[in-house]
Amino acid sequence: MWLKMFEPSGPTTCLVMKVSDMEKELRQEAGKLLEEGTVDYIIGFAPGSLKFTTTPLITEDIDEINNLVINPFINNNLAKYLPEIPGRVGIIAKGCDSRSIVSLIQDKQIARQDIVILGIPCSGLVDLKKVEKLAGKERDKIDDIVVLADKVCITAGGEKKEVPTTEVLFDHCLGCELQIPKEYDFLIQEPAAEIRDYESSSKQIQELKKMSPDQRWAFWKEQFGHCIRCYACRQVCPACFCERCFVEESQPRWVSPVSQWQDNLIFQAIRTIHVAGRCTDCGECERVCPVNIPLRSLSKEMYDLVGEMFDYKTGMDVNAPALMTAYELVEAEGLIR
Amino acid sequence: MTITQIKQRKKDLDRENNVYMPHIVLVDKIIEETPSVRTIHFHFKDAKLNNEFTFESGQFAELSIFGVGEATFCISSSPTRKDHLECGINRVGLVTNALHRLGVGAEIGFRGPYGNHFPLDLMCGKNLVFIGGGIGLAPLRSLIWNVLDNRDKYGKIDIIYGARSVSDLCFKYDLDTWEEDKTLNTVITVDKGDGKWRGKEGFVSEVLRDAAPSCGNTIAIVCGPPIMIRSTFPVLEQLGFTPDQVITTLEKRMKCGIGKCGRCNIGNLYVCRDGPVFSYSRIKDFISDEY
Amino acid sequence: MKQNTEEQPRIVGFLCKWCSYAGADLAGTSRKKYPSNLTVLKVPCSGRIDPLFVLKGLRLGFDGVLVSGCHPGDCHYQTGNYRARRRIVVTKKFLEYLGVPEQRVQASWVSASEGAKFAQVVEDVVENVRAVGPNNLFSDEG
Amino acid sequence: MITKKINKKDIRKLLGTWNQECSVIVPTREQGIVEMAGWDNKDISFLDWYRNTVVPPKACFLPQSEVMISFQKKENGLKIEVPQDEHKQIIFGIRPCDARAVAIIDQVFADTYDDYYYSSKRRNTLLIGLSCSNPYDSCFCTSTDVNPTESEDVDLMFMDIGDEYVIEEITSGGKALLNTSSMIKKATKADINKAKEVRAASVDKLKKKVDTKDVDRKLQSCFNDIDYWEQVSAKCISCGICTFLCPTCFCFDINDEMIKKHGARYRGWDSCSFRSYTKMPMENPREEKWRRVRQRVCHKFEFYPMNLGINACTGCGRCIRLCPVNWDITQVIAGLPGEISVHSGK
Repeated sequence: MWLKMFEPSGPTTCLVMKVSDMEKELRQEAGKLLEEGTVDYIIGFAPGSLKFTTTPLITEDIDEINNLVINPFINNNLAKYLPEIPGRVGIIAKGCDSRSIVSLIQDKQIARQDIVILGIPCSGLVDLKKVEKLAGKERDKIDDIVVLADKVCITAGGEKKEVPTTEVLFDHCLGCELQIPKEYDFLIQEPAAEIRDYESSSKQIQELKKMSPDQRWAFWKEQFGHCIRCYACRQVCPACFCERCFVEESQPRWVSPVSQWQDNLIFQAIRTIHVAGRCTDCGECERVCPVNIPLRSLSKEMYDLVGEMFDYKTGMDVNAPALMTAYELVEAEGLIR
Repeated sequence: MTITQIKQRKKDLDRENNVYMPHIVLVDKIIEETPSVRTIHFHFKDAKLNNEFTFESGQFAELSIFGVGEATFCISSSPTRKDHLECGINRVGLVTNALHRLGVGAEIGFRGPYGNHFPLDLMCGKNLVFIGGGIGLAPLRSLIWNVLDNRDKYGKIDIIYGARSVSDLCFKYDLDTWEEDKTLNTVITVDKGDGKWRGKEGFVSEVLRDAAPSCGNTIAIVCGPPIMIRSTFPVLEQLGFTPDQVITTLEKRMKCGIGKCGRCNIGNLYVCRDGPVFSYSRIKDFISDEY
Repeated sequence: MKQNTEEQPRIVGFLCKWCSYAGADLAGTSRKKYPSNLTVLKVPCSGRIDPLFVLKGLRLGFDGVLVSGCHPGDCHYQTGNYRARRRIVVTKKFLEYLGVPEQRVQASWVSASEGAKFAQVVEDVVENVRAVGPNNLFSDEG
Repeated sequence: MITKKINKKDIRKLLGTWNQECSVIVPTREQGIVEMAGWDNKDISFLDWYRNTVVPPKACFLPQSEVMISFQKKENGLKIEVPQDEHKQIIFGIRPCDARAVAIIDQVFADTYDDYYYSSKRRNTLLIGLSCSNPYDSCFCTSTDVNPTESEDVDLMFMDIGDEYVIEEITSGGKALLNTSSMIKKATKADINKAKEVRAASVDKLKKKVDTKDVDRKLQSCFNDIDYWEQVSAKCISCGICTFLCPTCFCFDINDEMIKKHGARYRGWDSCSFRSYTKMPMENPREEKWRRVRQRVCHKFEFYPMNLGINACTGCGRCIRLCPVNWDITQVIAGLPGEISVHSGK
């Protein structure tokens, strides 16, 4: 009930996903699960308290099911919550979320039979930072964002602007590899629009690779000077499920808890390596960073690295072993003498 | 809640003194109490400070090893015995492990004393029951010696002390002295004795119930691990003690020791600034929940 | 283990106790000469080597890091080094991407009988690391 | 009381004069992050784009990390030094919500023991407020007793009335800053009337409201309502954004570090959202997430007012705007069960 206090004005139309029909179907299915007692909780998205935002909805209350929404702002990777919620859980999953869920199952953090996956097709999510830049106005000063398959109309301060959809979607969405969940118990049957731009999806990585090692190091040094060590990147990441993170260890103290660029960089570098093979390139770490560190340029590189070296795609197959628990007799030749 | 109120409360910001700067103390002596607890005796490097330094039973200090860190310890020696200071150190973390590696003569940092102290004026003329568990004897010991050094000011004294096992009993030399002292009633218990143990067995709360000290004109002082504190309060209540008659000293994670860094609160009370000594009546509402 | 604080460049080596460490021993007992720049840390298995060790070594000012274990197939614990291999190559590649010169982090398989190989590996590592100069990665200047 | 005014065109010159005597700190944008940083002596474009900083101005007094004591291993023992920082600074452009927050933290650091590191910076700083007429949709300062165009917590208060700023002189230190300058004119009656209009309009722009009356009492009565706290904390991910970027959160951690022969004792921000915050070797009094969420809300609206007489929230809205999961403190406050519904302790 307390979600309804603020009525944010969401996007008026959205043709990329036939939203209202999908929402109806989803609510029906989720409601049934709760009602029949198949699950104890439903995890999904509800309208946020601010314009163009959504918020995770974790509920056992059937009355709240009508708050479930689907729109191009359902950013969070809800798989994050699965290990901490007891009982059987019904979870609304976009393609990338479903990969994280599968990865958690592969890592034995959750059991497949405890999870009911309600898959939804996803054509990509809107990156508000990009919209703000295009509109020249901050989020709360934008009146409307209408997302169509080929173009997006942004209305702000009486001005209307039309741009190709590729210009407002998150970078990681432009490189999406799974729009419709492969692993699901219920799927909303609706095709997703293929909106891709692989080149801009990893543009910064390509630029970094053109630099010399010294220049790259200087780049990251500068970036991690901004880091405030709020650990939002770690906390929001479904792959970071350790009970106790190495940064909290004091004996030995691997990384200083003091925020200085050296230790900030080590923290993030190790975090990225530790989630190798678990990272699904959902882009949450970069989205939540309050100081805009391009974290995806680290995680995506790692994602590509394990993809190339071990021909491994995270979260595509529940029965496959997790990357770091498996091996081939001959692989990665030439790197170790 | 207006801004004028803020200004009234705002104190002079111009004092020069840096409370975070530790004094240097030298380790005189190390006593291994149990496999994981040692007591260190120390004095200030600065002779002047040695004379001027005063504290009260129940107060604590921040000991530090430069380059390793700071940790909080209560002062376990009595203010009535001035030749040196003592702290009991349980080896559990980064700093305490480093303190366990020190030898005699080492220089460490000391800042304090901080916090409030046991209300000696309130205890004066009353019967006292000391209830301690494990390393929780350290703050009590400061008070017990303080009281024993002024024995005639107090009535009947009971000491009930327990530890997990015989080898976990701290300050055995003191326990022996107290057991021999005919003006005290000392009961020592262990959760589970070894073959040679001839004292009591069982939890402190159970032994307390059996000993059943009278609540008339009596104050009970409790210190030990949270689980012991939690189980002792109901027994004291059964024995007729009112919450005002029960005093405890609490331990929480602390960093600054002076009410600023934020983490040691129980409700609106900061253990470092408003405590560590509390009457049970003051913390009753929070204690079951967050301690 | 005597820690070497004098020779430049300084290298820290994480050696698996069953193979590489024994290999280092053999190099010693058979009087093979190799540079004394190496500070050796013994680990139970190359599978124990966390990427943290590598970065911590660099953070503490070592100019290079060597990790070494049994040859694939020879692991005392059957599969430890296979798993280590994935982790090590990922770490190596990723640090390169961050801007750590590849010479600073090196890996090798050395068995207990390869004293000569061990000496050669150390010699090569020292030479490679010397070529990229002292480790200023974590200094505030520059 | 508004007494003076200055033409907008003269602001650069005014800041320039000040910058000769002490460092002038202004809102600065780097990589899309706005924070208070040293002024480059030229650029005053922030007057056009600046709404509020991401990193609150508390960072000027309680930096994200600072050296408390530095040590150096020498042959004859340890050399210990305390960094001295007595440089004078002016923070230009602080918003009334953040200025109130500074006044709130001032109390903590002056309480009982004076905090050397905080107060040595604080006492050498003058705050110059800038009225706010473009609030975010997450701002709710009018609900926490802050007026977006007025402040008593600064030394000078500037208010935008179009081509000019009218100025309130709050402290003698602030007054002295204006004495030396010929650009400062006397405010006319018309200016003051204009200011009144702007004030009313600015207050009107704050649409987000929450009733903070009786919150402390409500919190007291639902302290043990575990269902409520579990429900509202469910989506929290326990990161440190809301606390680190809160202008009134002051919790810190102290840590030592030693690499080779050099080391230091650092102090840095800490957050009650972190599980490690209260962790002790044997147990953790706030292990569960709902306890940590409860601590944050209760500290702001119950414990702080109990101890120091004022709510420790100024409605700046940062924690709402920046939260990765849109955890909205106003909803939690508004949703508090009205009357006592106490559950048994554990």
